[in-house]
Amino acid sequence: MNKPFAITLDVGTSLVNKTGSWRTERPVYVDRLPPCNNACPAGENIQQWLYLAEEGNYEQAWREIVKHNPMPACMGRVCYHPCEDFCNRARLDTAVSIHSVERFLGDLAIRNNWRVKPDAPSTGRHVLVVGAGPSGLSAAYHLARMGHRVTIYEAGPWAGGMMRFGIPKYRLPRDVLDAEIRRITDLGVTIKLNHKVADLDQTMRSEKFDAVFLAVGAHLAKRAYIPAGDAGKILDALQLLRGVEAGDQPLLGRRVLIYGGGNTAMDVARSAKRLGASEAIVVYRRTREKMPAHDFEVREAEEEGVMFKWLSTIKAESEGKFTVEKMKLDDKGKPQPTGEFETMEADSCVLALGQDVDLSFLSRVTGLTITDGVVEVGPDMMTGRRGVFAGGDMVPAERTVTVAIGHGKKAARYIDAFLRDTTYTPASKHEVAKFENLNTWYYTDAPATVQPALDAARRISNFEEVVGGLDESNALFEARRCLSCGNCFECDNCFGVCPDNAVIKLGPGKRFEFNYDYCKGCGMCSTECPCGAIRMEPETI
Amino acid sequence: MFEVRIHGRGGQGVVTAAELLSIAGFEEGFWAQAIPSFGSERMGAPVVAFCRLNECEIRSREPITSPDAVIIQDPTLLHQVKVFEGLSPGGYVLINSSRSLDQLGIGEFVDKLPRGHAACLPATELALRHVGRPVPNAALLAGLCAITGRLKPASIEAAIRRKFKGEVGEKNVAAAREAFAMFANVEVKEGARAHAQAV
Amino acid sequence: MSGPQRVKFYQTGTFTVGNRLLDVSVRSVQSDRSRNNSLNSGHRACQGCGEALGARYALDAAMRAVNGKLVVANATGCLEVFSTPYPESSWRVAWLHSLFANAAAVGTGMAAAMRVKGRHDVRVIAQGGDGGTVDIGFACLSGMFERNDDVLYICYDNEAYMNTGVQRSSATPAAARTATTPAVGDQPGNVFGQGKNVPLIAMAHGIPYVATASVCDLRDLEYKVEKAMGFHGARYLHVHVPCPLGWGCDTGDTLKVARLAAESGLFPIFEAEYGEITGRRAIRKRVPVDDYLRMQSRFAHLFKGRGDPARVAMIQAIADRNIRRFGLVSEGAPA
Amino acid sequence: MLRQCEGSQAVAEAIGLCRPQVICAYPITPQTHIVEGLGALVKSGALANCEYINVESEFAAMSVAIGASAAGARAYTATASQGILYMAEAVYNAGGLGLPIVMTVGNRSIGAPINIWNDHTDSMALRDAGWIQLFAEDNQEAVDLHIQAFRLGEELSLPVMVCMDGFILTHAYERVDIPTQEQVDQFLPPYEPRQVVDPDNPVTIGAMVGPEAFMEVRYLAHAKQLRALELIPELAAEFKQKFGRDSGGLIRSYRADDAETIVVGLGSVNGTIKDVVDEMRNEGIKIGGVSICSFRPFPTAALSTALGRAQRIITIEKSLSVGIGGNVSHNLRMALPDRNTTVYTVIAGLGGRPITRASLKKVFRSALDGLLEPVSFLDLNLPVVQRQLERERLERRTGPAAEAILRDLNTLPAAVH
Repeated sequence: MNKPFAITLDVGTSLVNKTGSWRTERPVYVDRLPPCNNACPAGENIQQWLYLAEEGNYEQAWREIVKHNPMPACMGRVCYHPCEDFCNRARLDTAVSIHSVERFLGDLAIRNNWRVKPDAPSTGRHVLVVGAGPSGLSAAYHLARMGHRVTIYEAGPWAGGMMRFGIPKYRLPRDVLDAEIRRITDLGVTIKLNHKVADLDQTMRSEKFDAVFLAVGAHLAKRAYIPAGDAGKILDALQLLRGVEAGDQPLLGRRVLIYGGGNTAMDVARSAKRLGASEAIVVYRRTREKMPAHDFEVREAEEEGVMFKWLSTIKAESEGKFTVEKMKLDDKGKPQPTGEFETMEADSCVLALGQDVDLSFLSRVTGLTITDGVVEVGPDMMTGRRGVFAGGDMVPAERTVTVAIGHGKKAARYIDAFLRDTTYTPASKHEVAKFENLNTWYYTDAPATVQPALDAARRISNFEEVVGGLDESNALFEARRCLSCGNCFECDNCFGVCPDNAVIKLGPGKRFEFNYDYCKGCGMCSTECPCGAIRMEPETI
Repeated sequence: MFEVRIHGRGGQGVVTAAELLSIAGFEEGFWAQAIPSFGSERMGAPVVAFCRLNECEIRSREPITSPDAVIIQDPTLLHQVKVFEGLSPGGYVLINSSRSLDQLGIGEFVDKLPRGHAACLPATELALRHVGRPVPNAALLAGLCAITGRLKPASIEAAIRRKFKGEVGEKNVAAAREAFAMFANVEVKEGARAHAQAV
Repeated sequence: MSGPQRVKFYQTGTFTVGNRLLDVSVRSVQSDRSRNNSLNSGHRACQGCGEALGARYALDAAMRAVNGKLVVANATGCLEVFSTPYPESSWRVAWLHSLFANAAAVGTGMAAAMRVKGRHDVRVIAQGGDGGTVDIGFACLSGMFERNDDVLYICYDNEAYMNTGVQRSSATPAAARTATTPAVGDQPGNVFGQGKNVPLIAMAHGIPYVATASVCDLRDLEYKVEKAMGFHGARYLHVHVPCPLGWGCDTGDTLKVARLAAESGLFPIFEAEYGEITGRRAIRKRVPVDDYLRMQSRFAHLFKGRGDPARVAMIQAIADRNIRRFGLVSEGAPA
Repeated sequence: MLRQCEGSQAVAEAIGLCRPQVICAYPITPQTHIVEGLGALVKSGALANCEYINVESEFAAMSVAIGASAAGARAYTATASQGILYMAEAVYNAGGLGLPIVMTVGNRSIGAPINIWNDHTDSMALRDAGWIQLFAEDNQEAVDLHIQAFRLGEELSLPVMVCMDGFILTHAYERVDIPTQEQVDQFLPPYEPRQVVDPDNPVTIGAMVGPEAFMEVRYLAHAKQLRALELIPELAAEFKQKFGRDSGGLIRSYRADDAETIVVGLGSVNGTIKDVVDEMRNEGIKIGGVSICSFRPFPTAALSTALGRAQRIITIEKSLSVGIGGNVSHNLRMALPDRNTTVYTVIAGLGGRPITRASLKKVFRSALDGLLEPVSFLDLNLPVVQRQLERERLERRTGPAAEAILRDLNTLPAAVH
């Protein structure tokens, strides 16, 4: 058509007008560190696996977890999920129940028998791991995936460490634990049970280990001095829990005192109920608010009928009568004795005051530094002795299973570098995605799903798992509650809200690009990005 | 050229009368021109229309100021409007009235016209009887034919039928025919002061 | 509101432009890489222009709804000026601009032409700003409604004459400062008049479909465009499109300010069929009008110094009345 | 077929034969009978495949026509007087966009004071809107010009205004030959637009054009009008060949070849002028007439030839360019370069004032005698205006002039009582 001059124009011709020249600020896509990832002791990329899970890519999601953590089914149960404490969603409604999704994925993997394979060819190097607890298993797993041969020496009859001896079955069913350990051995890791390392140097020499990772944990119960008429009435928590694990029926009696305020105290109190005690009373020197045990453990214990005696210390025992001194908190929140005493009758008392590391086998290893009963390690998890690395409860750190798993991973990376004679440099961290970076308007109101729980009456009669798993729809729901803080999740908002069509959508999984030829720098994409993945930066003039 | 001026009131069909006359003229092969001179007048206001008949093309479009015939649809206009202004000395006058020219008080004026050039016709009565509504045009145009002899009754009837289809047309034709008959009865051409009486 | 699909269980529900978890057929038009881009890049609208965005939203949705068989009449105004300076056009639809006041009538003409040419597949949209719709183009608009011509008229309401430099229109809200309603004297800004609610006036014509929408709720807007294209006869869609320049807000806050207008109740979002209200978009997180007003320098005089709480209260009363009148807060929802 | 019928009815039937596809109508005296006639044709089905839109204003009428035409339909409307001013913006727009809309203007004066009768002020007010303006001399020509107008407009992609005098033509019953559908179809092919709003081949029409191209756009519109100067006579010739009669063209001369005095007019007044020319020729005066059919484009060259050796030219103008005199004479001087011809402007017939043969003859004679003022007003009641001018000289607040004049004319009491 011969179009009338200037009256009729061809469509879409304004593309020659590059309005990008108007811009004084430019949007850039950024990746910020999600607070959950930042908080995860195991260094999991939580947001990423939630992203995969919310689309139903469960296996991919699981594989994302096991890049960092070999035991999702266990961790989904026993991790105290600091990730959830930092979850930005908590400020919107409630935190994403990350652990329950992890558990769902972990269970699914067990059910479907998903396996992992080494990611690298065999290096021919051989690493000794001492201790088959979470830290040792984690290190062994990662090293194996890196192509190294790994042998774990475990002094006890079972692998699992504190996961087995410290955590009751009702929190971590043993078939789950066994399945995840089996996945590690299937990867090629050898576990030698009942194999105590007496002389590390000798063992390394004789077996030609190229490196060693020490992860013996902290299995010596701390004791408090309690003059007792009947020493048999006082036992420690590990002793009790280990006995239960071995199938013993420790004689606790009807009325049991548990002395301590940590998670172990809760585990003991709840186990005591299951072992037939009609009264389990936690005696703690401070208040509930000051108690180190996690709130959910306390809550579940209360539901099961565990009682608490706050601001009290046990001073002595005589003929089933425990002398208890009342405490008061000073200005700094520390308990101070009051000189007021009372008497509590009980059939037994379990001390849950913490554990120490059994360092005896290291006594002849030179170069180690031991401070406050734990082995000093550098940022690379290496001890003062070259080639000897350590992690878990035996090094200075918070003593949780997840921290231990993280230590294992971290140590494995440095051990790998050590073996390859290279340097491992951790990736620099992005800035943390703050709640203020988000545009929460776009998130649907969706409070967390409540995991099913056994009712209290049924719980205390056996060691069945208390907290149930999510079914698939619930797990999806939870996964989809993730705000994807700081990282593009392809919601298309930038693509949609740009008045200048200056955002290019690259297709599924490929995110977006700005077309700076047309972007006028209005900033709408940045304001309307739900997850704070776009930053406006001044144009250089 | 034969020029007719029609006086009436809005709503009485003055314009239609001129149009009918022009159609009748056209039917007989004349060049005819009907022009209303109306505007924003409403029902009841005095209005005027013109009709020219000619042997050849009519080019001029000025209003008719010196008519050859004047039709007055409403005798009440006689004393309000200069209905006879410019009427040629040999012109014709036809008034819609059941009264006589003398009774209308214009006997003296029409006496100046040639004999038989002025008449009254109770056209509204005829219309009411035949058509059922006070539309005097058909009868008046028949009367004009009768007193002027300019057009044939058949042409008027044809024009009426062109303008009004079906029953309405026929009723108007009936009114026109009776008007003719009335003039035939009183032989208006013989008397200057003819007065067509209803039979 | 029966409205767009409300999906549960998704981290962003359906508030965002895209949602990869939805079935492709129910994803928004704007999330589609092959969307029409009816208003293309390179147009000369200001940074953060709500009208440019609204027009692309609406026309892209219409293009999808009618399978590309669309012709558009456009009134004079910002939208026309910034999109078609010779020799470039930003439009990717068959588009005609005639005059300021006549878009509705031009639309009527196009619809008549399509009918008589037997092009029953081709649908017509007429569009303009608030000036070209509620003021100068109002007569043509009403005529189009009254005849029930097969045209969807879309008004992009940015509440003043922005093209000519921010003068008051009859869509300018009370107390707003414009170039012709300065913030001086006893009655600063625009008067508290009776208002001129063209959607309600449109409803009074009894036409098949009337709706309000906002650029802050894309899915609602797309749903309404699609719904409107499902009707034949006269239809009216009134879209709230903030103007950062005229309203005095940050260019990146266009949608935010639009959202606050809706969430405060100052801009009620509803739909009506044949003169009866059939749906409303419930307020999700109700905010006081202060939140909305404070974002915009056109209302700055209401907060300067000791402020003007009386006038702010009057504006709040308008919002409250809208909420009552249109039922914008559902029972039991947090107020 | 020859018919005795009203001009408006004839025009309506002619328009119908042109197969318009969209008709937009808003009533205004004296155009109403045309659009009523068309409404009946559409309603009865006699005019098939046509949308008849009853709009709410003239502005909407032209706007609907713009939309329809741009979308590829043959569009028609009609108006008059205040109506064309009310649609003025859209009239210019259609011209600027080059949309071949045909519009009948039943010429009528423009108020205030409000007046419904004929003159040419309305068309003249829009003479520069980029439309072709054709003036019909009688109802036969009005019919014929409409048929030519569609052909002309669509060929050039320009809108065409057919002007016919209100009442004098629109309401006059005359003998008119209405062509057959076959004849019209042979002359006027279906509309093939030069630009069209079509989703299958989308374009942007009506872009904003800045200083860099606006002059060129205007020049091209001008060039199209100049092209019309060739096309109008061509179409008139083809029309004569197909329909057997002279109609349209740029101008028509009447006994002007040897005329020393030539009277120039637009529209129906030419008939009256011809009668006067005949009378005066009979008296031995070398007088003739030239009727301008195409006022836009203005037929400068054709007039230059036609006005030949005339010594004096008298334009009879039905519009007043207030403050200078006549539009026609003003334009006409462009056709008379370097000549000593005297051009008299006679403003006549404003607001329906009858233009009588007697008055014309008087004014022609006065021109022949060299007594005519360069600009004069036919049959102006001089005493009345002089009295009013005197009043205004004496007194600041004389009240409304029109009322005062009516009082002088002694017609006001009749209207009051």
